[in-house]
Amino acid sequence: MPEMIATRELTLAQAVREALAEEMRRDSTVCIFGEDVAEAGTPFKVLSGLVEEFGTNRVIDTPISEAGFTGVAVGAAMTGMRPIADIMFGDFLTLVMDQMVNQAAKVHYMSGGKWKVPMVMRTTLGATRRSAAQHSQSLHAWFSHVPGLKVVLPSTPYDAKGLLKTAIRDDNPVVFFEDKMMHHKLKGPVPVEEYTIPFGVADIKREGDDITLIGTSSMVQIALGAAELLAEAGISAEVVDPRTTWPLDEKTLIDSVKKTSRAIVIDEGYGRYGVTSEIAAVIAQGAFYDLDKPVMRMGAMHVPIPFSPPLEDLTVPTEKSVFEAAQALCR
Amino acid sequence: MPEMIATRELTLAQAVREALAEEMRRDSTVCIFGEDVAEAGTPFKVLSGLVEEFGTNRVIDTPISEAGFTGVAVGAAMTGMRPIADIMFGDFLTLVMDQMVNQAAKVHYMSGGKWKVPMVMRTTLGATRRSAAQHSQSLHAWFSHVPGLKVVLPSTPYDAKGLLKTAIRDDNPVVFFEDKMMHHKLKGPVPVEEYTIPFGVADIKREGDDITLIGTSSMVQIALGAAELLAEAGISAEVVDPRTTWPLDEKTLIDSVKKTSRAIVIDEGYGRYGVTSEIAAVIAQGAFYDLDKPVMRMGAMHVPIPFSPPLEDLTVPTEKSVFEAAQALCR
Amino acid sequence: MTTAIGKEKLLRMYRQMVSIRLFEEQVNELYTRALMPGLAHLYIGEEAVAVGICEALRSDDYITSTHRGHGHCLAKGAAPDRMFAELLGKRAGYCKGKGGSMHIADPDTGNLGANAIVAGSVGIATGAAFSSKHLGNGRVAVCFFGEGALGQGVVYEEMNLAQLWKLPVIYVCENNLYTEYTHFSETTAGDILQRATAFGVRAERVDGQDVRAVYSTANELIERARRGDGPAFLLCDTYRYTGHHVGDINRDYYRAKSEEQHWKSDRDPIKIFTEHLISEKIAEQTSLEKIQTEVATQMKSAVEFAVNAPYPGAEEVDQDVYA
Amino acid sequence: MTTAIGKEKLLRMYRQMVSIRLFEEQVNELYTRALMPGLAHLYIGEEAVAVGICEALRSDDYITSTHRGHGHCLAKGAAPDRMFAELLGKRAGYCKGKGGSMHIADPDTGNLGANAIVAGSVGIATGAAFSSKHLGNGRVAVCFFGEGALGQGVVYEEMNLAQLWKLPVIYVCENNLYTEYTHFSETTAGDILQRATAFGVRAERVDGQDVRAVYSTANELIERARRGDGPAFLLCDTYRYTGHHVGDINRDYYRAKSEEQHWKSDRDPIKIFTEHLISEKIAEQTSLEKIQTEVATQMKSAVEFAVNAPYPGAEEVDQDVYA
Ligand SMILES: Cc1ncc(C[n+]2csc(CCOP(=O)(O)OP(=O)(O)O)c2C)c(N)n1
Ligand SMILES: Cc1ncc(C[n+]2csc(CCOP(=O)(O)OP(=O)(O)O)c2C)c(N)n1
Ligand SMILES: [Mg+2]
Ligand SMILES: [Mg+2]
Repeated sequence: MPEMIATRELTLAQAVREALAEEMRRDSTVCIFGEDVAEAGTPFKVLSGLVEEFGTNRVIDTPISEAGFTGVAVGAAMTGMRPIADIMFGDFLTLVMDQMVNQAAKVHYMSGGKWKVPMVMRTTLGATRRSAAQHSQSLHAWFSHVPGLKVVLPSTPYDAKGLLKTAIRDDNPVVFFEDKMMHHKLKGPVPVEEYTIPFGVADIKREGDDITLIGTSSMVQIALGAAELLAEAGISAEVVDPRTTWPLDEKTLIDSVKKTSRAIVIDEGYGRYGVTSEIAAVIAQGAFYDLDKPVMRMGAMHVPIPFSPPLEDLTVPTEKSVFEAAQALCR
Repeated sequence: MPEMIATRELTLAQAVREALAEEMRRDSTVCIFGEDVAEAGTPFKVLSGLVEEFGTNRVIDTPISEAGFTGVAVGAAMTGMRPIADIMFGDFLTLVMDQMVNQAAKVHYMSGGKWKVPMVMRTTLGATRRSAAQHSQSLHAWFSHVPGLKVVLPSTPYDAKGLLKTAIRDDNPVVFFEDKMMHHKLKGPVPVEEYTIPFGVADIKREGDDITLIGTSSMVQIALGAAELLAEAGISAEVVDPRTTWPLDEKTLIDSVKKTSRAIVIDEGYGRYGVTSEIAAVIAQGAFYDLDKPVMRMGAMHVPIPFSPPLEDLTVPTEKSVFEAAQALCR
Repeated sequence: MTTAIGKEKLLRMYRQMVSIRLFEEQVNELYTRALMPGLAHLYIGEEAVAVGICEALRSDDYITSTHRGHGHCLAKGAAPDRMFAELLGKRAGYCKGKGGSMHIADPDTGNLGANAIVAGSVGIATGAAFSSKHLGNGRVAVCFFGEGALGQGVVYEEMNLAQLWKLPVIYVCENNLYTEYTHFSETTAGDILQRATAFGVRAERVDGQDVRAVYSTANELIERARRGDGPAFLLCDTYRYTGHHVGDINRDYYRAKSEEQHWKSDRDPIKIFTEHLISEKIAEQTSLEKIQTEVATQMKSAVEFAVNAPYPGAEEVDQDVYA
Repeated sequence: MTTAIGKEKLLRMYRQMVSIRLFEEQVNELYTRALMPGLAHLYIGEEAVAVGICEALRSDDYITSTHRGHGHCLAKGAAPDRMFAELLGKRAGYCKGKGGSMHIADPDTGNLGANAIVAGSVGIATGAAFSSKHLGNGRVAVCFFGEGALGQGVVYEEMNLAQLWKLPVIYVCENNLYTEYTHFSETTAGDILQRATAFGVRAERVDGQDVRAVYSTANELIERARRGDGPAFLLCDTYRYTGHHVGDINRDYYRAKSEEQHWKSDRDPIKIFTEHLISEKIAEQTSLEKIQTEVATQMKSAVEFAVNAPYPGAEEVDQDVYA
């Protein structure tokens, strides 16, 4: 974030809401579809207040029809609107894959560039909420795999606001994942002035020399925590946040690892065939001659997320587990 | 394949049909749900003849309701049947993600191991059929990402038969991908005697010393073709086929690369955040100290599959492109 | 129309309804005392639906349930102690603590599982009915869901399949007027019963606060299905007294206190049933109170069992992923 | 009920129906001569549906189409030469060759795109109607689909939304009796019209072989939607004369030759319309023949154009992925 700018501390939820409100004021074609998005402001209370300002014609409560209202969003996007489809829990993305992957992602290409689909899908990821296997998944890898979509994973209130505004203005379908545990727990400075953040530009959240910790979404916070612990242990960790998995800023990731020669990729999706795989493969190739140790990957354990708290806590990377892994790698 | 056994040449489709027929004879709880699976024997004519032997109570034409009949398969599997759900084009998997991922994959774990879901989803992958963007995708990476599922990618008639029989007998949900271009074009020896092939055991399809070509599904055939060309150019390529992406036989893959010190991973799914990412990451880690060159990945180009033949042909790896990549890597 | 129900059965129904009510009150208590991880969706006010229907089922018949599933599971025969243990994530729970409130499952009572995906179990129930028909074991599958599930297209896919194949499945729609925080009239166009009859599925509507009415209608539809005459849809008018989940305390913005009060005073299923039992001289007030006391004691010790039960061990986290 | 239609309009309808017929015959020819990559699904026999409906639309109204989409696209105003070019994967095609037969799309004629996913465009059409209402531009969206699409749950989700929000969208169900190789009675329980009325959606059924009847009913429903009175469902009884796709030659196992013959001889939409035009003295045989000849010439040169047109260049393969 640039220095010398007036800022306030906002939660992630407040930053998201502010981005939405600003864009809705700026552009009357922006509207929101979702379950309990209006008076309830979503179960996560992220949208509270929007319906009061913009009315029920633009903040639109839907039936429990994820495929249905996503389809409407796709069609509306093609015909002059900039809709935002709100998928409460990322786990329900299973219901919109056809609309997003066979339709939204392909319309522009299949039509030879004639139709565009400027829509945003806002949804959540992340475990440790004691919500069990069907309300805890982080399925962003699926979308990152699909050409035609862009995928955004903000890790701070600042990034969330700037990236969401970019997403709304983008002429392509964008899937925007918010960690539901960060909504109200994570606070950070957000400028008073308007700003946007371009896609495909990784952000170095902390500089360091000995090891690169690449994190996404809430795992950036985990990485930053681990970096603190590492600093105490005399290890200087660089924390890099790609911010968008597609487009992916390979260069910044590779350059960091070229400098540090060690890397851990941390993402809350499943490790297997997921985001850590891609980023690890990109680095292993791009920094091949500079790596001192194999790139390490830390994702969710390859199990459905258990309900029982002591079990659930074992399934996701923690500051401690990242710290220990990094320490071992730097030995 | 073991030597000294009586074999015949079968197409992939015939091998699949034989596996189904044998298992349906053996076990009366095996049944098939799908669109036009009965009298039509599917549009790919893979199931021709089965309804005549097993009747319409076991080879069951459904409405065009992929989510609906997959849901039925999940419930039937929990309660005493061993259903096979037939999803005509792999692209329609977008419609069954909830049934497969939120239900089938998680039932066993969520119930503390009490309910089981012994079902198979048979579907297709692969491009170059001039079927355009919504009928050409290879979406197996999505399923490989999800704990609770197993994912099978046969590359020969022999493997298809043995792996499908294993899939049907497995007590877990298994997703079985057949390359639709191999159904009738690919022939190979299949033993007369019954056999099964265990999951998680990679097969070395051709031995070699200079480079490892890891292929899946039809890309194994591409790799074998490339290996021929390489042999002519004096390069000895080993071709390894993991056969199942989950469970994944990491050891065989890594051991091969440790021997050859170079590797290309070839898969017809999108390269990004897909199967090539995972396998490349596994090898880059497991054979870190033995690799002479970065692991190379070749997947479908990151574009929706175009209809126009000259464009479509550019999007998938070919014998020639693999040959050239391998040659460059061995330079 | 109400068929005659024997006294023992009636008292059993009463006990079951009281069990569900008191179970849920304990759940709320556990939440309030911060002893329960996560959230839970209480079934208070809707007891007559689960009990009326499950009492019409055989023990080997199947049910599938929802996020608001405690009532269904108990009505189908689940034991409160193992239920509470599951809600607390303990090893002794029905799912070894891995499922939690929204995933109680139990082969012994034919419970195919509660489901946290709205309409997520409609396919499973239909599939169980398919097995039943194919294997000829005469079982019926009941699929419980809220009226919110009518927004999910898969419901219609399954009704079409069930009717085409004449499967013994009963789709029970509990219309408690709200999804999470939205009245059903804002999300439901047309007529609910017609959404079933359009697929040729036999559809009935019943007062979900009258356990005898629910039982009679369910009985008829279940026996019809068992005979091979195909699926049915049963719409039950009911109401949840409390929030969408235990944390949903301030509900003024989506429904009036007076509406809640009306249902509690005038439409309470336990009150209505109690009045019937007494006025028809099937039971006396004291014997009903005795049942209440017994159930209360049972619930207390069940909670105690669960609170004191151990968590699963760390080594269990990656067990049960594959069979 | 049929409203009076002017002569010019009637002749235009005739020309459009003939255009579709001859277009499709050329497609079959291209396939047979191995000049067309992949397959195509012919609309022959169903011409009256697309023409009757699209003639009732404004040029800025929207349509979405299906795998069997050539007829819809032509009826909405697409030019045959660029259609053929698309079918052959040529640069001059509507989608630069990237879409092919199943993905013709064209903003200039309000064509939001054909779709190779059964029911894949139901959401898109509903969304276009949403825009229309929100932006107040008075456009109506027509969503074409086959009766097979009734198997997809999303159709019901969209009808519910459209009715709740009173969107100007018309769902046109072309019941040509078969999905791929299965008769609709084996896949469709209950009553088709009721599947719409259950959601409060106004539903009508019309003889899909009678272009005037289709036009009149469509006109009424479209104007109703434009007025803001909400969505409608129009069931058109029709028949595809040829195979599911051009390669589906031997059809005996799923339908009788006599059935095909019946439709071709007694129910052909062009014949029926021709008889009307002549008997009502709107046109003479010769003037209709002249139209046929003109169209035939047009189609020939359109094919020629397409056959001779260049393929896209290799550098185009990764263009148009992102806007
Ligand atoms: C597919 C899906 N979408 C959304 C949700 C979030 N959600 C949980 S319960 C609920 C409301 C359900 O309403 P209803 O079906 O009427 O059941 P009730 O809670 O009233 O018993 C919603 C929207 C979900 N669990 N699954
Ligand atoms: C979701 C989906 N499932 C299956 C298919 C394969 N498929 C293509 S056309 C077709 C039959 C469609 O029948 P109908 O909707 O009646 O249209 P018609 O071909 O008769 O015009 C099927 C099953 C598909 N394209 N999409
Ligand atoms: Mg409800
Ligand atoms: Mg049809």
